[in-house]
Amino acid sequence: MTGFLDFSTPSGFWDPLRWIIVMIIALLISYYIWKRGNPKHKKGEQIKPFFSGYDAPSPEDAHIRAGNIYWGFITALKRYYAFVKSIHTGNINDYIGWYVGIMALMLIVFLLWGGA
Amino acid sequence: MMSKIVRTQANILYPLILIFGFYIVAHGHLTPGGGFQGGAVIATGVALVAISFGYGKIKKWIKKTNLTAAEAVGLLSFIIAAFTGIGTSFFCNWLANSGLIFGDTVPYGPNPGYLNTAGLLPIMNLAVGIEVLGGLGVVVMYMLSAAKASEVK
Amino acid sequence: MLPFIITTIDALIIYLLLTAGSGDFLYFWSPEEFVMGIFLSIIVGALARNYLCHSKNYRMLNPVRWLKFVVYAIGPFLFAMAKANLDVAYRVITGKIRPGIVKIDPKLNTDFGVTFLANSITLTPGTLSVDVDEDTNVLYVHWINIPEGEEKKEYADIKKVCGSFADWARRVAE
Amino acid sequence: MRKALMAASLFVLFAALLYVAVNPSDFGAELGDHLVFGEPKYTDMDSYFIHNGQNQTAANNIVTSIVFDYRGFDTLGEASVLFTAVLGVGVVLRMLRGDENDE
Amino acid sequence: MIFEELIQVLLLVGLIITAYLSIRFKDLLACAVSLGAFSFLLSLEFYMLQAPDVAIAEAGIGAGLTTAIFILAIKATHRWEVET
Amino acid sequence: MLYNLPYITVAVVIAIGLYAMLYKRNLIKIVIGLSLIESGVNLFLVSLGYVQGGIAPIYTNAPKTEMVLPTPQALTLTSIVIGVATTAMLLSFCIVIYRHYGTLDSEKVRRLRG
Amino acid sequence: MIDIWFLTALILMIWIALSIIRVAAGPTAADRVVGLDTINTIVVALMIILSVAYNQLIYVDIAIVYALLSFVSTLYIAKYLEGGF
Amino acid sequence: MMWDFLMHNSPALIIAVPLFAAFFTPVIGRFSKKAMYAWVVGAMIFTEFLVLILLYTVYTYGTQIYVFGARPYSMAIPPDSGGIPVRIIFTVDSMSVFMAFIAATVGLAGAIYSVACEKGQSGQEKYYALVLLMIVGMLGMVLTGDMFNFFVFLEINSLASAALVSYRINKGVSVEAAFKYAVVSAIGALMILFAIGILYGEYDALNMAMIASRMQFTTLDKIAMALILVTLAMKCGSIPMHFWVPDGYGKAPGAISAMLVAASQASLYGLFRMCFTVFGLAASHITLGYFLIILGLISMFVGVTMALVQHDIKRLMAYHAVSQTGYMLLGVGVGLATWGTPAFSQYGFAAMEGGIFHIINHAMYKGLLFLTAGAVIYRVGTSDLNKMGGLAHSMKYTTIFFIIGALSIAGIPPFNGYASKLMIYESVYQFNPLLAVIAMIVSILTLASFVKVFHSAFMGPKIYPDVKEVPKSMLAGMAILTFFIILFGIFPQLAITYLVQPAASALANPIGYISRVLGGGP
Amino acid sequence: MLWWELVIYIFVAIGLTFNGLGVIGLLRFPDVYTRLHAATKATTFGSIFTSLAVIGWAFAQLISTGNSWNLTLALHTFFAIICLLLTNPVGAHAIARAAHRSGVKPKQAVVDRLEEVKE
Repeated sequence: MTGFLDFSTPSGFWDPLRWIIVMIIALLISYYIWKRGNPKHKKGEQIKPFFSGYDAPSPEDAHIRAGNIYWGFITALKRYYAFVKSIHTGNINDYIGWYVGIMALMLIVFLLWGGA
Repeated sequence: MMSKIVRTQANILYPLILIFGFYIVAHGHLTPGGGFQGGAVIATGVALVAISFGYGKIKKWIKKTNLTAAEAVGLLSFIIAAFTGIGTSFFCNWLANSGLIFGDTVPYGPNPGYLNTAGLLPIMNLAVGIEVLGGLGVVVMYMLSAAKASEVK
Repeated sequence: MLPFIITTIDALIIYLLLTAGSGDFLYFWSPEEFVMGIFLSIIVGALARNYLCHSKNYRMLNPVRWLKFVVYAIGPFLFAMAKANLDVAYRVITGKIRPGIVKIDPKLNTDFGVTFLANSITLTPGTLSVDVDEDTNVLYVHWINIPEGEEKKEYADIKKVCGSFADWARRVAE
Repeated sequence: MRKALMAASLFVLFAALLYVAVNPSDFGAELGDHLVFGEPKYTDMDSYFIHNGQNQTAANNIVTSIVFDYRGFDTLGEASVLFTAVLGVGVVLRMLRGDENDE
Repeated sequence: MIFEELIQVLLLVGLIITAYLSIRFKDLLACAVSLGAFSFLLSLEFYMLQAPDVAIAEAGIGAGLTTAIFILAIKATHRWEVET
Repeated sequence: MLYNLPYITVAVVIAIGLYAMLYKRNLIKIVIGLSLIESGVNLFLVSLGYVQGGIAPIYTNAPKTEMVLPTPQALTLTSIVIGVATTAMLLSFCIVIYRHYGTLDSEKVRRLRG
Repeated sequence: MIDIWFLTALILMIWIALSIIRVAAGPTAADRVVGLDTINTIVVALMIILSVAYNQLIYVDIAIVYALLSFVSTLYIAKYLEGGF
Repeated sequence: MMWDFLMHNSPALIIAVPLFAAFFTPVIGRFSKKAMYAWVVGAMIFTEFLVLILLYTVYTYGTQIYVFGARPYSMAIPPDSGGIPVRIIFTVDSMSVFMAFIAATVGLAGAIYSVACEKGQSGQEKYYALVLLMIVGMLGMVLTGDMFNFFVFLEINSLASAALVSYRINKGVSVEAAFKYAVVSAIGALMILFAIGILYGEYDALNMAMIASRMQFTTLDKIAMALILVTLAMKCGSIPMHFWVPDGYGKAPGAISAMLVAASQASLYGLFRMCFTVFGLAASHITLGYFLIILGLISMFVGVTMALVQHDIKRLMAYHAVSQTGYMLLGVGVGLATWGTPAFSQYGFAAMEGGIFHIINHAMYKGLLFLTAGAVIYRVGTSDLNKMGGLAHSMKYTTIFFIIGALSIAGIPPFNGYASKLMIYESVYQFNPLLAVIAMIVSILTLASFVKVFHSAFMGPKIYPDVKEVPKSMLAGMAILTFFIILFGIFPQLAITYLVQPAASALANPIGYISRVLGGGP
Repeated sequence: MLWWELVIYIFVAIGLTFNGLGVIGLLRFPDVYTRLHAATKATTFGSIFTSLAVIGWAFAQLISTGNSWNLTLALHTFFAIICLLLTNPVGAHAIARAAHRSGVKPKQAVVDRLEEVKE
């Protein structure tokens, strides 16, 4: 039952409009839940978070910089990254070398298995 | 600035190279040559006077803006000449064998060559000649200015 | 205006030289070639007038000078050139050279004259113009076989260096 | 390592280029068609140009008639390449005039 | 036509030699000179292959202007291949 | 009997150019290598069109014999002008790089990496 | 007659090949330029000879272009050696 | 009358109008800057209009051909030539016009965006002329049906792109990037020219259809195929020949990065065209297909993992461009590998559709992301993510556009990235489940890295207090691309029906292409 | 053998000889200046003579066949000679001057007046 706006995929269809309708309904429900919250709460009156007795860090310090995001992921893949970064030398000879190398490889591949 | 002898000789050679370049451009449809080759010859003439007089002097005589303008004019006339055939198709050589300017017919086979033939081709040759003259000339001038700047530094 | 006309006519002559034999107009040229030649010559004249007539010196317009030039070219010049080549052949085969750079003062005033002389010197026996003084037109000449005693002098003997060329240069160009 | 790999690939490419130039089938091997200097295999397009170019474009120089008529569009593109290069040189060397600007 | 082919053989050998020379020298100016010689010989080769249009273009653009541009670029940068 | 010799020259010249581009560390040397490759390709195109005993495809005052193929010559013309355009641009890049980096060594001209 | 022209051209070509030695060997850049200049001059002669050998007079134009333009690259190199632009 | 004229001559006019505008731009720029902006934007709008006309024509009447210089314009084969095309022929099938639409749209957005973004720079008339020439290069590459013409437009595209990459002489770094790009693309173009020479020497033809119909697939053809395909794969930025992509994309001005995406995709089009039309009838589909699939897989994975660790905003996005190119290669590669087998109609065609749909989606959202990155750099003055923060407070519209682009690239419904990715997943899953899993992992990592960008650039405390919203023309440039993202996101079937499906079927039907040119079929 | 053929042979022989001498001189001489002597003078002279042979051939053809394009051939060859004569000495002068300025000393020189001036 694919209509005009339905988007037929290899194993079914996908209707963005229905998805949007569902999303809007979900948003309405969440808005309703949010509305049921405590209306008397005001900013600045809340209790400060407790950091083992230390002061809470300022927003500037708490903001994680880009270089530190996904530190764990990168550390886990350390050897992979060491390899990949060693490839990206930034040397123009290497750029051409990769190009010529792949071309040589593909020449061999196409000469061996290229024909129909 | 090179020596006096080179400068004087460049002065003598410059109109010679120019007229020879224009000869090549104008006879592009008869003899070897054409817009690119003739334009390159003329640009080499510009390079000749540029090197013999030095950049400091030549930049007052041969202005980069003029060369750029020549290039733009050549390209515009080329594309307009190509565009005039749009009634049938883009780049249609409607002027050939039409009896108008450059519109004579040629007999088949070897012949001494007649200037008044080939339709749009001589016009395009001229346009491309002006374009290449401007383009290569301005490249040489830019490079000279770079060399001069390194000299100053 | 005069430079423009000179350059235009100059260019036209060269153009007609290049296209001679193209038709039967005036026995040699077809009318289209003539029209095209004039058109292109005017362009060249407009572009190159400040170069050909850079020195603002119109001495070379005199036909007598052209005649002298032709006489010079097929007379002393060709002879000297042949001599020069035999000389070079001799030097090449035997390897006898005694080179050095000497100074000559041809006492020429115009740029064209000194260019003329320098080119003649370069193409003729045993000499090669290396440098020229911008103000005094003194030529520095590389001489492949300096005669004994000539290197002591401040100015080399102009007759020994280039024969009668300086006179011819003066006759043609000044 | 890096240089050795480069040398190997350069060698393979050179072998391919040599294959284009010298075909083993000249020496008896069965490896298919190849180019022969001086004897092109098909010439139909070019003989069309040679035989009809003079009539159709009224130009004696067939190369010019190809450059400006049959393949005139290439020439337009090629003139644009020159224009591009001139603009590129101008853009790059404009720093020599002193108006350098940072991002 | 043996002479013509001998000329071509010599010419092609000369082309290879100048091409090799133009990357061999440490002096970039010498490389530019060799490249100029290569271009001129290439122009002659085009001439021999009956391509006069290409020969003119190569003589004018390839040999004249490219050499000039190379020399100007070397002037604006550095003459020797390995900088000390 | 000029057995495919131009093609072999083409192969050698292109290999020399590629060698320069792969192994030479000076940027201008790399541009020279590129220029060599371009010349090699031009020579290849022109020699493709050669016909044994042919003359140039120009009818002006031509003797009546076979003609060489004109299309490769037209292509080569285009290719030559493209080559000079590329060379000019690359050399101007080299000039600016030298002014900012003070070097043309490809081992040192690599601030962009990683 | 044709063979004579080709023979002449062949000998000129041998001279060119010899001049390449100077381009390769010349100790200073100026020597190489002299070699280049020699090559150019001989090539002009060779082109004129070949145009007769091929019986194609229009080929002489190439020789003229060559003679005019080879000079320019020589001048550029000389200018470099001289210094100052 | 006018309509007929435009309809018939639109393939020529699409090239002629921007070229004419480019040649005239320096002249106008000398007199008035404002007139130049109007001229450039007007030319781009007119080009877009012509592309739309061509789109309509091709969709209605089928493949169009335009023969330059022939009388009349539609006569591909002169009657006395014995059945060979002698002139340059523009063969515009649905795939070509699809790519032309992308190029013109991104070019229009880039031109409008540049008006404000490059206001302070010198040499603007050169900049705009180069922009127009670059668009000409892209359009010519995708519309032409002639090998050598393809090479010429490839050169225009490469040189103009390289010159534009170096436009901001940023302490030489951008010139370094431009040098690398120019060298690599120049050598690639020369190799393509060499391959064209081989093909010409064998078959004495330059027309793609003619070469395809005469193809005997000797060893020389295999060499030519390797040269052409590897070069085009390099030009479209697939790993491991992608090194110029982060440099070039990362250092170009904002609008140019967006247009470079479209330029790469023109090369991608060339790759597909060569694979399917020129060599497709003779070569082994399996080898070619796996060539594309493996390149695509490596590109996807390495690209996205390299993107994760970058802290330069544009370099990060450039690695994402590499990664997203992998999706297209994967989709079309699966289609190519199954071409001619029953599996093609089951899922191979759908994979091709997905890959091709991803091209337009990628051009739109990656273009949008580059434009937002350019906007951020325009206001902040640095491209280092470590020094940014809190821009959402002051650049609200840019933030919204960035969110839309980021969600779209990560494949979050209802944006367009989701639609094409869904197609690719489902069809590739049937081919080989592992590929689909890798594609999904890559998608997740993409989302992760854009969360990183969003967090460090737009969230957090205000570091730059005096930053304002970017000028209106920059927002207009972004809005054009956003419009298409939302349009194709909410109505994907629209794009599939009118753009993607005809394109994919045109690509998969080389016989039709050849017979259209050589005069057999419609 | 006609007389004009003989003339042409002689011209060609002279040209080849002098070109060869120039090249040998180019290879044998010790420094730039002396090499320039050989290269400029001898090759210019030799090239002129081979070209003169061509001109002679062209005129002979013109007389025997009456084709006007032989005149064109002769004139173009003449023009090429003029170009050679105009460019070659100046090129040699430029090289010599540049070599001297770049510090190449003339070998075996007995006197160098230019060096004295430069100080």
